[in-house]
Amino acid sequence: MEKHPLHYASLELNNSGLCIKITDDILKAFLELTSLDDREKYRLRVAVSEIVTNGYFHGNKQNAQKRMFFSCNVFNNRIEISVEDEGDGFNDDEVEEKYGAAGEYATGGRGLKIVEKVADRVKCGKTDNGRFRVSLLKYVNAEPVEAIGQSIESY
Amino acid sequence: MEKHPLHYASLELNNSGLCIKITDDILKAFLELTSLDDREKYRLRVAVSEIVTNGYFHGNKQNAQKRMFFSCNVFNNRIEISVEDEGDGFNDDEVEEKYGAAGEYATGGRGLKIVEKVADRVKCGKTDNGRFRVSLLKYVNAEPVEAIGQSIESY
Amino acid sequence: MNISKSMVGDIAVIKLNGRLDLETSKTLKGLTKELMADNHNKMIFDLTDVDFINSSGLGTLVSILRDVNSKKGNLELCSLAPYIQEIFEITHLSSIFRIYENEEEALSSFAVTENKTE
Amino acid sequence: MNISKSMVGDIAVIKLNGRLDLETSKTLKGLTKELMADNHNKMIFDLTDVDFINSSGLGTLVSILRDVNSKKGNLELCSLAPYIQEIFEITHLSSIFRIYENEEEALSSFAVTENKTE
Ligand SMILES: Nc1ncnc2c1ncn2[C@@H]1O[C@H](COP(=O)(O)OP(=O)(O)O)[C@@H](O)[C@H]1O
Ligand SMILES: Nc1ncnc2c1ncn2[C@@H]1O[C@H](COP(=O)(O)OP(=O)(O)O)[C@@H](O)[C@H]1O
Repeated sequence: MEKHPLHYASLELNNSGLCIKITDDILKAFLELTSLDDREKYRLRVAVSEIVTNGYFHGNKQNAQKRMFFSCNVFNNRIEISVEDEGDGFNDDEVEEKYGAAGEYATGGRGLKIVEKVADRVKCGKTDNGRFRVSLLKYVNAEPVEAIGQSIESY
Repeated sequence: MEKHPLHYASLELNNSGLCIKITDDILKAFLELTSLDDREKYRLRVAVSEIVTNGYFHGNKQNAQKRMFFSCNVFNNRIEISVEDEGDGFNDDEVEEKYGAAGEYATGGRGLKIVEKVADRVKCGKTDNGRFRVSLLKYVNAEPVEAIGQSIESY
Repeated sequence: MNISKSMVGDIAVIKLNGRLDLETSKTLKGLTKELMADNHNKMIFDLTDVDFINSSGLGTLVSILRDVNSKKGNLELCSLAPYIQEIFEITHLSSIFRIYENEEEALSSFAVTENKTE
Repeated sequence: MNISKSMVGDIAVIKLNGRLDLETSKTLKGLTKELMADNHNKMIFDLTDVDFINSSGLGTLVSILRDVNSKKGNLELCSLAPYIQEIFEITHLSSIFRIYENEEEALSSFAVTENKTE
């Protein structure tokens, strides 16, 4: 896979509820540069908004002193998006514990499910400078499966 | 003036007519983070679109192989925007020669006039890596005049 | 999120407009709390002009549905764009909400309910 | 840029929608060329739904105005939002265009012109 994106955006924002709309506006603008159809564009926007909402709410705990980092890379055959917050991250067990039993009438716990459904690959983890990063990869044109996950792996 | 922006966006795009809309979408989103009123927001968007249009058209000469660089920094009291293209730039004499005599029915030559009218400060010049950069500064709250032009001077 | 409300008999028809995300759905929750405080427990949410919804917005809708159900009221949704509808399906919420094509159908569902209880 | 055209007598009323910038104004220029090739030289541009215009869009409007003038036709503008109007003023173009409050006024300007020439 080629290494240099055709189009690249990098943002740093004060943590606030506005981050959700602003990153969505920017993603929406960038998606116009891709050949994804309208339905796929919309699904991806929702998935990314889930990750940003989580960063703002769970990661940065709505603290206005914290920062939010967002990047979007458009390649010929894929889009890579990453969201970083200044929180501690989470593990799957916590999440299972929180929502495992709540069922369909739970008022939360749907964000990550949407992300998993929409993304071709998701990766979470701490960055070198102690932030929590969620990266999402979405293919724009069908690609051989063995190629998946090479570039997003290496941060 | 404080050095670190509250909100920061940096973009790199393939040179195309779409750059005009995309950078405008992003600026529009970022302006929601400021206290500028709607009229000032709109004027600033027009001014920036002039600079981007010029970069795409005159600087990069509509060449799709060239790149366009855009950054937007929102500080407490000001916004700094820069646009870089991979062309040779221009000087004021050229421009005067081109449009000096055409009058009101000229079909071009209004972009820089809008920029000058709207911006509190504009600066053009070559960057270290040989790109042509136009930087624009706009104050959000009135500021003592002697403070103008310190930060944007130093790239 | 812009919200406009009109009453059709004792049914509050609430037109939503714009984004339904974490920030914006607070307004909607506030409005329905007021309605229920005034004993208005029958509602239709018209989503024609909702152009973005994510799980925070859905969570708010579920929370309102629970409030309404606990008061033996009704909450009906109508006029979802196909891509909005799909988000309901991905999250298995199309099974707990009643979703109508348009406002008329949503309104007539109340008539049927009332006939039944007669 | 979406463009819709309707004819009122021999006057083409052209409703513009969206952005009028370097990219999008090409479509408009194309349409007016076609009109003039068919000898339709009277036009009203309704800018109600134009939410963004910059000097490239203005340049296109001036270029169309010149074409129309050279054919002894008319180009009238109407329904500019205040912030769009301001861009015309900054660039001193409000003096070379005739700008009307709304379509009706723009249309009746033709009636007046025709009365005068009778
Ligand atoms: N960036 C994050 N930082 C910390 N915890 C997170 C983050 N993202 C997700 N989580 C955890 O995962 C849980 C599930 O997230 P999600 O499926 O989006 O549902 P919800 O946000 O409604 O709880 C959250 O409740 C939270 O505990
Ligand atoms: N980024 C740029 N690179 C090269 N030349 C430029 C650039 N920006 C402006 N110019 C020059 O300045 C002139 C005036 O620009 P402007 O006022 O925007 O009017 P217009 O673009 O309609 O010609 C242009 O015609 C061009 O010669």
